[in-house]
Amino acid sequence: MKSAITVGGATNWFVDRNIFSSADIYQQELERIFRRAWLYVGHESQIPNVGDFFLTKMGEDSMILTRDQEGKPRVMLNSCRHRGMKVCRYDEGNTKLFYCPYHAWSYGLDGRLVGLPAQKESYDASFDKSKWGLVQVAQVATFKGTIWATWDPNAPPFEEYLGGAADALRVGLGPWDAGDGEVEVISGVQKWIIPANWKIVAENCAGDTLHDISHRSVDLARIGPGEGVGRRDPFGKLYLTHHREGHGLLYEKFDIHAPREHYSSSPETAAYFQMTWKKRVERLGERAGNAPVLGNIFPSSGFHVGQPRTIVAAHPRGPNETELWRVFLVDKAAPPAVKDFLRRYYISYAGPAGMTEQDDMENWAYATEACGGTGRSLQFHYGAAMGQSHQDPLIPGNVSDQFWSEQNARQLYTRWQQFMDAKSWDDLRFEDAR
Amino acid sequence: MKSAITVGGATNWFVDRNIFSSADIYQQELERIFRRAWLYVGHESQIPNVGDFFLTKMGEDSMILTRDQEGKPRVMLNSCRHRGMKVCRYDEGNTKLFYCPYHAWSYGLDGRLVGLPAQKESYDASFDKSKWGLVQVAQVATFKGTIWATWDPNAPPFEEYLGGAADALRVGLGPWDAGDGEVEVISGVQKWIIPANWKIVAENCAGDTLHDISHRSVDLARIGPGEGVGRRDPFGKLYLTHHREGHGLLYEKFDIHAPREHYSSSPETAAYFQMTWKKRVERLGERAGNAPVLGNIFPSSGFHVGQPRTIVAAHPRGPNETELWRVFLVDKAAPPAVKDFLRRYYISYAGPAGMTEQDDMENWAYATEACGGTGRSLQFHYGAAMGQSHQDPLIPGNVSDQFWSEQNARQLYTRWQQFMDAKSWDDLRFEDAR
Amino acid sequence: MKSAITVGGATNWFVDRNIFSSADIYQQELERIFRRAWLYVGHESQIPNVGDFFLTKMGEDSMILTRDQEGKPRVMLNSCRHRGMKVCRYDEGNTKLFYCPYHAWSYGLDGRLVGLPAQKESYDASFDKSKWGLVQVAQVATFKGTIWATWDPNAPPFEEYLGGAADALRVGLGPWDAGDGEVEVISGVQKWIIPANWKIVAENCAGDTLHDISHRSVDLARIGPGEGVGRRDPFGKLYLTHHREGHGLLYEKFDIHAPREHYSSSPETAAYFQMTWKKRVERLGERAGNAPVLGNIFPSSGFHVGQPRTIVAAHPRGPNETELWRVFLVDKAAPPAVKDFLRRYYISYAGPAGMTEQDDMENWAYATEACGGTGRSLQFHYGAAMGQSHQDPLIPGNVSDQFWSEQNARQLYTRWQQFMDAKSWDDLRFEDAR
Amino acid sequence: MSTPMTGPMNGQDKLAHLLLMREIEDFLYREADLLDEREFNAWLELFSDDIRYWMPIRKNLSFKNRERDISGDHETAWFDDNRKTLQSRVNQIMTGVHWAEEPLSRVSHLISNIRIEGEYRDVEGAEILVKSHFLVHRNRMETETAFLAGRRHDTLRRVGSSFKICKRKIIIDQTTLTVKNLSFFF
Amino acid sequence: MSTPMTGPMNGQDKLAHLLLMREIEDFLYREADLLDEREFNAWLELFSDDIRYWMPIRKNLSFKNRERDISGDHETAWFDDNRKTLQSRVNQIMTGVHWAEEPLSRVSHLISNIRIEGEYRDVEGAEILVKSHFLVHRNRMETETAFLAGRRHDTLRRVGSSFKICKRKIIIDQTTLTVKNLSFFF
Amino acid sequence: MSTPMTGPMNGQDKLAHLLLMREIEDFLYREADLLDEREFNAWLELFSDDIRYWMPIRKNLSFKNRERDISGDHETAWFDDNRKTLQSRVNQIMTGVHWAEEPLSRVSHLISNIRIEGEYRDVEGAEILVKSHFLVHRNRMETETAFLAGRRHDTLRRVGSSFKICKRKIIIDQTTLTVKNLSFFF
Ligand code: FES
Ligand code: FES
Ligand code: FES
Ligand SMILES: [Fe+3]
Ligand SMILES: [Fe+3]
Ligand SMILES: [Fe+3]
Repeated sequence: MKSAITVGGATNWFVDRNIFSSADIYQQELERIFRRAWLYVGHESQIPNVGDFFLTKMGEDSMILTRDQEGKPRVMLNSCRHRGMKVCRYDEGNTKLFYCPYHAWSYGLDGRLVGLPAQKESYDASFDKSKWGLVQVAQVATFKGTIWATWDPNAPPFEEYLGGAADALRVGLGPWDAGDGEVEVISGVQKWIIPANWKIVAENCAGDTLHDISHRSVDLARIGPGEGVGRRDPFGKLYLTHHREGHGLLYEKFDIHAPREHYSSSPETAAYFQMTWKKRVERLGERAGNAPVLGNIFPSSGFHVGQPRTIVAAHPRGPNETELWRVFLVDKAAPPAVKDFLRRYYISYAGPAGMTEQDDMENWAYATEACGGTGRSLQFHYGAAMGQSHQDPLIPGNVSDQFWSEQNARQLYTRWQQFMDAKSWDDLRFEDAR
Repeated sequence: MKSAITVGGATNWFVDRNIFSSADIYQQELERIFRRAWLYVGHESQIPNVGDFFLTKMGEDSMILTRDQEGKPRVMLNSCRHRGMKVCRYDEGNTKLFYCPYHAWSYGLDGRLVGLPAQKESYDASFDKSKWGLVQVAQVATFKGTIWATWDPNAPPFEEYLGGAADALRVGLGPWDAGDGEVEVISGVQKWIIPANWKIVAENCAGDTLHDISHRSVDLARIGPGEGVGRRDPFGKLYLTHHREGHGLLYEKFDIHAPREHYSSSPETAAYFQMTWKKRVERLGERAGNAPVLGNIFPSSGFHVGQPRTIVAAHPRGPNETELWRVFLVDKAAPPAVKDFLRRYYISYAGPAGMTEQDDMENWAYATEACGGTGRSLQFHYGAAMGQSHQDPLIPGNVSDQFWSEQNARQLYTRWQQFMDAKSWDDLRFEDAR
Repeated sequence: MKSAITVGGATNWFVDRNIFSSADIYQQELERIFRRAWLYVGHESQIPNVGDFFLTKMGEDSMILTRDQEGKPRVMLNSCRHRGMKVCRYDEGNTKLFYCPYHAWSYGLDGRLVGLPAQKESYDASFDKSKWGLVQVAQVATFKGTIWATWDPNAPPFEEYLGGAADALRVGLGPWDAGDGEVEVISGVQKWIIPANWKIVAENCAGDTLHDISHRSVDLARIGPGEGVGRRDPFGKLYLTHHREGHGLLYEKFDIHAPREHYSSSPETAAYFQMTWKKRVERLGERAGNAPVLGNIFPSSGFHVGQPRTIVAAHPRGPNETELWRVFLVDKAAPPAVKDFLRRYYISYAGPAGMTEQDDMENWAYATEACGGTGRSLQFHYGAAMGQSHQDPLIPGNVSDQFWSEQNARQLYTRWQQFMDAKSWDDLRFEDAR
Repeated sequence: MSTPMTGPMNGQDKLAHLLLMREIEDFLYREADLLDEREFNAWLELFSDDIRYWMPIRKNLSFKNRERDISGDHETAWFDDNRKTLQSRVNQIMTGVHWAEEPLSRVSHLISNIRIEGEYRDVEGAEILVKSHFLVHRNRMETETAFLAGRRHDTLRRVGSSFKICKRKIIIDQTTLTVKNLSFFF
Repeated sequence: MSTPMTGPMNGQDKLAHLLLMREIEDFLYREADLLDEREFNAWLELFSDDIRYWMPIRKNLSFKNRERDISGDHETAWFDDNRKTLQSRVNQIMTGVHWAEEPLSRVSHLISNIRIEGEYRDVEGAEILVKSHFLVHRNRMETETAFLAGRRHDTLRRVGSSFKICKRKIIIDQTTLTVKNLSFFF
Repeated sequence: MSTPMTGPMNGQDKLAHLLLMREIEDFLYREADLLDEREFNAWLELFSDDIRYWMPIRKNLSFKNRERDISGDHETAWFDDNRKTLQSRVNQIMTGVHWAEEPLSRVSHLISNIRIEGEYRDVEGAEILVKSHFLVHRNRMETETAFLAGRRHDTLRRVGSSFKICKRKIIIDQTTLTVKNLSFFF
């Protein structure tokens, strides 16, 4: 396709609005991006035991995430091979079999076709059941509790795919004390549908520092977890960084010796944070003062590390619609009162009733709408702080000199264009990363 | 078009899922199938008198079925020739004229334009009213009380179109005693819209024996008309049969000398059934033991002969939506109590509140959904009991050896492919049938 | 494109129904008609002061109509140049700035980009703010209080565009006494969405005399402003007239010496009408007896002069949907009781609760529906009173000999076809009008 | 809780108040049934001769102007009927050629949240302000469907053993109506 | 306002009438909760053995035939259940393999406009005609959603300190149902 | 029918019960009006300081797990507010720059099926469990529209001549929300 990106002088970096409204481009995205990329599908804590399953999504498809007899996570298309019926219709549970309600084909935890009425009578010996199991993804990976999958057998291994973003996930998805403890999903998933293109969500998750001002209402209303703060406890100095693989992140740097008084409105939480913070510093030393804040793993798996601690998958549903699935994470070892305080804070911040995310969604929705009508022939502007990045010894990636930069969005669309143009992963892998 | 059917070895008979989701293929179906085939449009008992009318559908179109001055059924597009307004907006009634509310053109029962305001002032003498009547179908046929129509002047006569399925309709649409009495529609039509492709409905009506197991809930709940039965009184031995014309049917064979205790939970109905059954045996002898049970007349006119006695037309409304119109039939001569018992049983079985059909529709809906997304590149499997049919002296068509066979669905899609590929009826008629 | 118009003999003038249902043709209309033509966008009385703004529409786009510092009306696309967000989300108000909620770009009343967070830090000196103002229409015009705009810099000046229809607007949009007084919009706009193609609305506004009969219910119910009248006070003799520019109008001629007893059910209104009528005759003499009644300015800006006095803009929303915006007008100098009586009469006549317009909309909706399905291959008939027009000294344009004529609709579609075929305004302007 | 204007309620007052509430509910539910059963002329009888039947339009305005987002007395409205125009509406339907209602819509009026606003006296000719919420469902032809929700402020005038509605203000939530017409009542 | 058949109401009658109204409301709201909380067998207990649970179909007919636009006693209906078939419906759900309700729908029954039609006597075995309006919301699986609105005519029979519903006529507004099934109750 | 805990009702008890029901209805309808009229701070006054304002999420589970399809006390929810966070929500709206509510939504709360669950004592500080159903309609900007239906379990605490809501559990029917946000109240 013709490039959707126009780059001119020092402040000219434009993206065609029609990639946010065209039905044709959307169909191509499903093929070229969502069937090639690694996608977040769930968390190990959601399927701790053999036979546990959890319904998830990849692109527009309903997928079964389950733990098979060998304890391995499996990701399979939730559609009977006979006539397509959903073989799993429960959001979660534990089972031995996925049983199709239509004509009773049944499948094992590993997706194999195990039962088939009238097999002897009606199917020739040539019928090879092993070929008619549930459709499986090509690769599954786990990473610090999270589970990822890709349809593409030629996609690189997940860590290669992450590239320099692995550090942020490794740190960000672990417990607060940086130890070996587990992090778990608070039971339940917030699922909701918004009238916005998925890329606008992704660009936000990748670190859209300029929209900070849109959250003035929560800053004024002081919804944060500390006395007197706005919507969050204060950050250190913030840095955007991005990776050629398309991922965008935000890090903070701060003085590990300075006092930190986070979560001051909940004494238990503040105490837990002090305790874990101390351990973290013991373990990491100065590196504890370089922390990932949030980020987006290409194409549209977003995460926040702390306030709130959450993962959001933006599942496409057409050019103008996205289904958001959001989970919240807590240290498994945290006291119940701490978990509860955090849970309440998190859902008051993010999700459809999240006071902060509400204002984001308003902007995403009408930015998307503006890509129809006359908007089809216009462009969005991504020219803030072009060409101003550096390398940092403690923050992987291309670190922006400027906080007010659109470099992460530029990298997102650059990578997006590469995926759209590529014939296969051969065109997308980085030689030096293999 | 590229064939949607893939046939390989002895159990390999696949249909591309995308024919159930593609908007393009759907548009072609409207042209190549619904404007060529004979479609069920109503029943004579719905328009007994001159001037009676009944609104019906063909494909997506609203059609007027009426009885003209000569007593002939007419089938006409419900759209004024002037600016398209519906000239009939009542589901049923009796009239002398179809009067257009917009500019008052009016049409006779035979569709002729009879009134036109300002005709003298504003229309030249060259205006030929005879050319501006309502658009009429090419052919109308009646068959055992049912009325059928086709848009195609080159379609073969209806009985040729039926081919070997005529027998099933002739027997199945007549009264229970196989005599000359009339069968009538119970007043009113159940109309409802389901999120399923019309072909999935058709394939069910054509005899999908394998889905019997999906009705376990009604079998357990014993909703049938006899004491202790599941959802129906017991059948004899069941046989699928199909015809090259695309029709699929199910027959039963049973010993006419064995006692039959149907409808045991309603003494009047049981008695009426015994009485008519006796007459039927007197009239038909051994042939009474070979009875059609249900079937589908290509493309999507389905019928059940007994439990329940009903006709359903599956009107397409897009690739993912079908409008079902279901009527129920009773012997005109049956006592009121019998009619009432049957009516209640029928609607508890079929229709949107029908306990049996509810489970069907659930499967149809999600089978259809599975044809989007990744499903677009997958196929459905129709390989049960391939190549296992025989001829039977009393059951017309290709009779399956196996009850658990998908032969009727295979014939449906084979004929579907022929219609989609054919340039005209010249490519579709069977030479030996003319 | 292939012409959608078929012209044969003396009563053969047909338009393809598919131009009312095709999504492709609709997209072309947005480009070739709604981005070229002059469109009604509002009334000066809606933005009397500097900084007043009023949200309006052109085609599918949300547009800001505002009065800039110089007192000039401005018409600008309501979409931030950064990432598209709506910069104005209020139907009306007064402001100094249009402030974007997303990243806080802000724009002046003239659309210029005036504020931009982090401009110094993140935007190179090369960033030229003057290029990133709100997108402006090419031309704005005011005419007797009404405001019009076009996207096309090559469109002719508005009065040239009006051609012979200027007379009707000049007279029709002025006060009843034909003096210099102002006419004002009654505060508020009726906005509603109907399932009809915009052209069917336009054709009605252009003078569809033949549909008079469709309003029999209001004529019977006598909803008019005079005792004993049907839906309006009696007209004089009515004449259709149209202009090559695509506009269609209806005029009436009457004897200025005959007594006029309009608005007899409201004494104040009747008195006000008598008073202004007298002044009008004094001012215009015999010409007062030649008055525009209603009309459509191509493509879809309709107006009624008297009963009711109203302007309606038919904004397209897809082939099957139109958003109607209707305002009502009164003499600014009329006494409050008169304004109130008229306001109540107007909204009981037109708008979604307007007893007359309700029946129109019913016909428009089902005429539109009839252009799908089999309708795609049919045509509408516009053959009434072909070739029967003359010139009139007091009525500009081609005046129909016949009241029951479809000449205005024919001209609408003729001009529509010219717009659809034209490469630019070069193909559309009339040499003699420049 | 609304109270009669007679000061603190004694037992008899309380009973009277409860009976009045029931009477009002019964009146408004019966009214809804008359509409849904298409007894339009009987429905009209429930209105006084000086009825103002009024549905203003709504606007999107800024926070500080939020109280003006319901159009005012002399501004554009959806309905602003008096007895005569209401009667015309009914007459129009009864002609049988009011195409927007031919065939008739099938309508359900769900009335809820009925309460008296302010103090009241229940004597002949006195007026009581009654607030309620509505959900009106309209279905017609094949699949035309609309749900319209909002609030009503009714002024009921005591007339003998019943009431007359002498003012009805209907506050709907929609600005741009997504229903093609308002050929039914609220 | 509906009145007992005992002639003009005295104070005690009035209190009794008000209590009866509350009792009916409470009964119908509890019924709705039993459904929404999926206590189907307990719900069934509210019906008499001779229950007719009936939902006729609707038609588009001309103005002059408007009163026939609800199908009649012996015509096609959506539901026309007796106690036995109602029990079958419940049993079917309780099998856990009724796929149209597996997983179960999430349903809310909003019942409003409750009133007694006509005069009544509240004695053992006596029947009271109670009219109400309903809005039934059904949501299931991911995004399957339906709102169905209409009216109910219930005949309540006094049985001890409670009622049995012995006839329920459900009048919906839709002709062509836009919901794929009616696997839930009204 | 719900009864006071004082044993069989005498005439005075009955009247008190009826008055209490009316008082509860009036309270909840007034509450709805405060929201719909955007008197958010006045609305907040109806809640106690220890309020739990809670809307769990829903799940699709198998028949045998159906009772767990409402998320639990310590699971993810849509809302789980206390007095402070509720106040923040109101404050956010009042800033005039809460874009999701600027311009403000136009909302109607239809509250129905109000009944007391269980026995109760109506004395100072006592708590009464009140169940109701809701239909919340939200319309904003041009055509953004949502209808959300469900049930509420409110615990009302008697405080003087009025109540404070000290617990509100909101059970909605949707699993996947089809509305872009929940920037309004239930
Ligand atoms: S669709 Fe699964 S068994 Fe047939
Ligand atoms: S559309 Fe029928 S007369 Fe004009
Ligand atoms: S979209 Fe307007 S400032 Fe970013
Ligand atoms: Fe944000
Ligand atoms: Fe079946
Ligand atoms: Fe008209």
